[in-house]
Amino acid sequence: MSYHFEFSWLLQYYPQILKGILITLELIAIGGVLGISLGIICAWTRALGPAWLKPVVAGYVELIRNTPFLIQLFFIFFGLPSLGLQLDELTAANIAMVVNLGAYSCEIIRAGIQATPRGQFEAGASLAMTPFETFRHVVLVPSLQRIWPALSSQVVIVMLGSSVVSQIAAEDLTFAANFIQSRTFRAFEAYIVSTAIYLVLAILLRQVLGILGRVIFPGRLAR
Amino acid sequence: DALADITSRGTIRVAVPQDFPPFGSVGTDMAPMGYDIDMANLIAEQLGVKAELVPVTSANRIPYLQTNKVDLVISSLGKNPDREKVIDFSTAYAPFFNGVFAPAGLSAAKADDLAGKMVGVTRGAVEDLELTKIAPADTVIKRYEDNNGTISAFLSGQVEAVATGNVVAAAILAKNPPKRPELKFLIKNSPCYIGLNKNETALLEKLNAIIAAAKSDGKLNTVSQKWLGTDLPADL
Amino acid sequence: MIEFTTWDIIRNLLLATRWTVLLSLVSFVGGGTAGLLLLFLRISKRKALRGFARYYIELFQGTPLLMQLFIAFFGLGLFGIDVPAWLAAGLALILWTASFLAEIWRGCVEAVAKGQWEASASLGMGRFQQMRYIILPQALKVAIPPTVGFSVQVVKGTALTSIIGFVELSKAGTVVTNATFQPFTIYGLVALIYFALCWPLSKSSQILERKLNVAHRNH
Amino acid sequence: MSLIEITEVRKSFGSTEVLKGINLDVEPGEVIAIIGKSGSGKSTLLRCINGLETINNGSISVAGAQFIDDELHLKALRLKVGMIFQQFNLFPHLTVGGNVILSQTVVKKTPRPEAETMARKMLERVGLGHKFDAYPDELSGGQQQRVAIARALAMQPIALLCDEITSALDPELVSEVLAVVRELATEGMTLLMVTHEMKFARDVCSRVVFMHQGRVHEIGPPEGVFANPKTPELRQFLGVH
Amino acid sequence: MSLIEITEVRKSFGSTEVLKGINLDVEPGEVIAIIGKSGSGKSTLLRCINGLETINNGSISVAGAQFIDDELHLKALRLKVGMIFQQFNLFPHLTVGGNVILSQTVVKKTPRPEAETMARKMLERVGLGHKFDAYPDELSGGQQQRVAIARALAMQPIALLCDEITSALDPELVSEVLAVVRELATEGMTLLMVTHEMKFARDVCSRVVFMHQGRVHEIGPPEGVFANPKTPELRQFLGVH
Ligand SMILES: Nc1ncnc2c1ncn2[C@@H]1O[C@H](COP(=O)(O)OP(=O)(O)OP(=O)(O)O)[C@@H](O)[C@H]1O
Ligand SMILES: Nc1ncnc2c1ncn2[C@@H]1O[C@H](COP(=O)(O)OP(=O)(O)OP(=O)(O)O)[C@@H](O)[C@H]1O
Ligand SMILES: [Mg+2]
Ligand SMILES: [Mg+2]
Repeated sequence: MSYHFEFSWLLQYYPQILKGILITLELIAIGGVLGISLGIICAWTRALGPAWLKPVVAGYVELIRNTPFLIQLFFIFFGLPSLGLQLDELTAANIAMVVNLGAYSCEIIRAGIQATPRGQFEAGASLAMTPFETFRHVVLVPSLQRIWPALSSQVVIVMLGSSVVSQIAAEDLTFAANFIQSRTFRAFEAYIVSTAIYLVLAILLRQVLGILGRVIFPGRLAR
Repeated sequence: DALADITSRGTIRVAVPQDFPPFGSVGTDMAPMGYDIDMANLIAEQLGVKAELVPVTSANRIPYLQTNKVDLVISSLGKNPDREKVIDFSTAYAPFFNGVFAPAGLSAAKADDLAGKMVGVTRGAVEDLELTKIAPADTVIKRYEDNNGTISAFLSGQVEAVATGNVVAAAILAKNPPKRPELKFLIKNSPCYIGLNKNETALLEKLNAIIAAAKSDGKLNTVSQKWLGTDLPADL
Repeated sequence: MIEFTTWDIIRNLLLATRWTVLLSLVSFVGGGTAGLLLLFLRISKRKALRGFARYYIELFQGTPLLMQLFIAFFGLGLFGIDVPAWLAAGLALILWTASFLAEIWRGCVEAVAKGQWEASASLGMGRFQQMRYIILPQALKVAIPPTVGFSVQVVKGTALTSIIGFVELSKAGTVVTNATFQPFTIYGLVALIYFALCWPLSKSSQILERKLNVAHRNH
Repeated sequence: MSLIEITEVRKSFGSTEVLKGINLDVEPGEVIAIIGKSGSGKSTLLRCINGLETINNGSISVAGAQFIDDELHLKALRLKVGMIFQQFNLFPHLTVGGNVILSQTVVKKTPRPEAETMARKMLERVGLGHKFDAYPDELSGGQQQRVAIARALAMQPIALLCDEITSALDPELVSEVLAVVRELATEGMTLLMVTHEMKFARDVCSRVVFMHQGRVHEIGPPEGVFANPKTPELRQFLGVH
Repeated sequence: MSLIEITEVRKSFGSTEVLKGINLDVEPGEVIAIIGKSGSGKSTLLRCINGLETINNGSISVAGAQFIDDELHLKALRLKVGMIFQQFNLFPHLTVGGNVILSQTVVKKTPRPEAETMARKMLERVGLGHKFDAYPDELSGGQQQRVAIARALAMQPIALLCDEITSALDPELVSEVLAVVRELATEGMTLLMVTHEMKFARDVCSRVVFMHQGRVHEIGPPEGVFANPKTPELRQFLGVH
């Protein structure tokens, strides 16, 4: 092999990489928390909500799940300004993440709600809880617990997918890699380093979500 | 020896842009065209071989070269010391007049006036390298993946100004957009170079000879007239 | 500058869609085969094979597909192996698809009752025979909806092959945008074509799932 | 006026009529056993009283308030009538204490400390004070069912509906649950229970209702019903010839 | 030499020893009932004989061949010894006929027509010749269990292991399965069965094994074991005082 790997640029560019990692983490933290919250609201609507809202949510979910994330990102960043809504690239990226994860987690969480034994709804009802109170206090947590592994995987997938936000100049980890390679022409080194960091982030994220799951769901599920 | 390979193969493989008009874009049949493409054909012609054009992006053009998937990169490359450590550059083959453009309302006569302003550039392009050098520290430079991102960002108002080639700005103007980019100031005439792998002295010398010849016999000037609408500057 | 008519735009996008479809098919068929192999490793009795499959899946699910494509194309080139773009794209997509399908299918295999393994074992079947005649036919039924559902991700994933030079649908969108400066029309069309490709897949996955659930209740 | 008045109640699922005109009045403090073959409509009747099913015809009133199917009336009704299920239906994500506290704080807006005091009291009453912080899956079936009883009692209902609450239990665990119910009965709680425990029904209940094909086929004090079944259906059900 | 020789077999799951040195010789044609409390290791013993569990110590040999844990020996063993489970474990994606044919063609490489003839014969034998093309979920539990027996018999084993094969059946279906087993016994099949049907064990078996805490606690002909239990544990298990 004639190519000589050379990582000395790491010394000069590590602030960019650190910043990139932080922004990627910020994206997934905000996207994760708000996206799953949105997913819960949508899942409730689709499973138990008012009839007129169901098709609206269904349309949103189908639209997002069947088009590439990049195209959604472009519409939010380049398209919304023409409607008078100017967003900076980080906000746009965050919104795209939330909207994307919201649609995916909606479907996952809905499956969890539908797998809830009927008896849980009835027990809630017979204790005089309203349907919403039953959902909020009785159904929701076990449903999330049931689908937590699937949800965790989706969060990791969305985190890896977030690499395209660099296209609207959001300075995430991929942006850092591209920036460095555009200055130094050391694309291999830049991509290898960023790939390794993504792998570590993915593994860590999975671990953190696993631990988080054990903390927020202490009881075991009824079969 | 790359030059020998090229001659024995009978084709020269050249990485060209397809998202950077007028240096490289596509026609309605999706075939590449532009200054860089004409340059590639010119070189092939002079070498007596066929040109094989490989469309590339700013992210992958150098890996193509390094993994020997192409022989040359003619992709409006700018030069800097870091880059020179990795690949070799020919003499300049094209001028690049780049400047900062903005709507009429914004006043910026020189680089220092960009303080606190938001300027869009295409990541890794010549103007990115130059603007990064001369802009004041508190200028916010937004670097988009490709030219399209930069222009869209300008047109949608995501940035107040763009640094780009004047031909690019002219192309935007021709479309009669809501925001009309006006030249505020020229950054620097920083020409484009052909990139090739290190230690290919024979090829490099041959290239430089071809470029020099094309400059003197007016062929390069024709290309410039065709795509940039002006004569080659004398100092190139 | 050359003017693109609306028809030019649509024609070029549709031509590029052929690549999207072809790449999707290749990754799906190849990824399915490789995924099946990987599934066998993943549930093998041999610890080393299981471990290999686990790390493989961890690696391919834990890194961006974009980077995998880059490394498959250029990384091998660094070692002097000249991989043509179609092979690299196919390879990376297949390996990536396999890692997800193997994991999806493992869940389906584990959903088959333990008694089925034991009953077939006590009839003298070997592990491969058990898989072939008893477990897979039952797992297959459960596996169809999530598998079809995942194919949507594959279709969208092919967009990333532009990094190694494929002018498929989304790359064609970018290129045409650069020649026309009409991002909204073109990205709108691109989104529409993706939707037209993906939505039938999503929908059929949902319908299959519903059918299966009904079938289950009848048992 | 009776505590629970069930008048001409009819209930259909689709085209099959499951309750075909039920009349039953329950006085305060009565303990009523409902017996009958599988499919005779016992569970459906209890579920109608608790508003888990809407009736097609007739009326049900509890403590003078008629049952109307809107959120407000339903809530008022369910505050008066508790229900316990065959499958326990404890909330798996909450501790035993949490299970008993939850509906008090959510529905009655009882402040948390008071709700907790009440929860401890009710858990003591079913003999499970020491399991306050355990999760449901750490308990035996009998213990889970007793928690379910405590959870219902904590809402201070005036009547309790029990649907085969010992059927899902291993034989050795049945008696601990029945002991709790027996105590409730002696303390004067109004109870309507579907049960297959004939001996228990005979010992504890004031009246026995035999349901057959969606109707109250025979009704009376246990001595009468068990010793002198009048109809051939009840005789067959009891296995006396 | 006995048909099945079990010598000093020990089996642990993790740190708990479930079989603590089992010795048992079974002669050809013997019908042996294994009884004992839940958890005493009955199922584990059968599963060890069939190689579904690997033993930690001791030896098991069937028809002179010692049990070794590799695929080839396992297969040879399982061709000699069939097993029937409490949960039937029919293959739901195959017809009844398919269930009985499959292992013959796959394992023994019997040509399909012969395998089919054998399948029909065995299904006739358990009284289900007419269900050849039905799917398992169209059959009652008793019929399913009889198919499972036919499936095992089609492999022409020299012995059959039955683990509580009637426990998952509704009471009215138990007798049809036991009738089939009784017939097998009279035809001279060697049978090892875990069962709770004491009357059946008394009538049909040549010997009864009482297992207690992982050991063969008492063994003998049914008359002896049932009429004169020697150990207090067996007395307690049988409910005689
Ligand atoms: N949600 C429902 N939809 C349709 N039919 C139902 C529904 N619930 C009950 N039924 C039917 O109503 C009839 C009475 O059911 P119910 O559960 O009240 O009987 P039961 O007396 O409680 O029987 P068991 O002793 O088996 O619990 C049955 O035939 C049952 O199939
Ligand atoms: N796979 C296993 N892992 C761990 N422990 C096991 C396993 N299988 C069985 N055991 C334990 O081994 C002991 C004996 O189990 P076994 O199933 O042989 O009992 P059994 O006599 O068949 O009881 P039953 O009458 O309930 O079927 C039990 O304590 C059981 O918990
Ligand atoms: Mg019932
Ligand atoms: Mg057992």
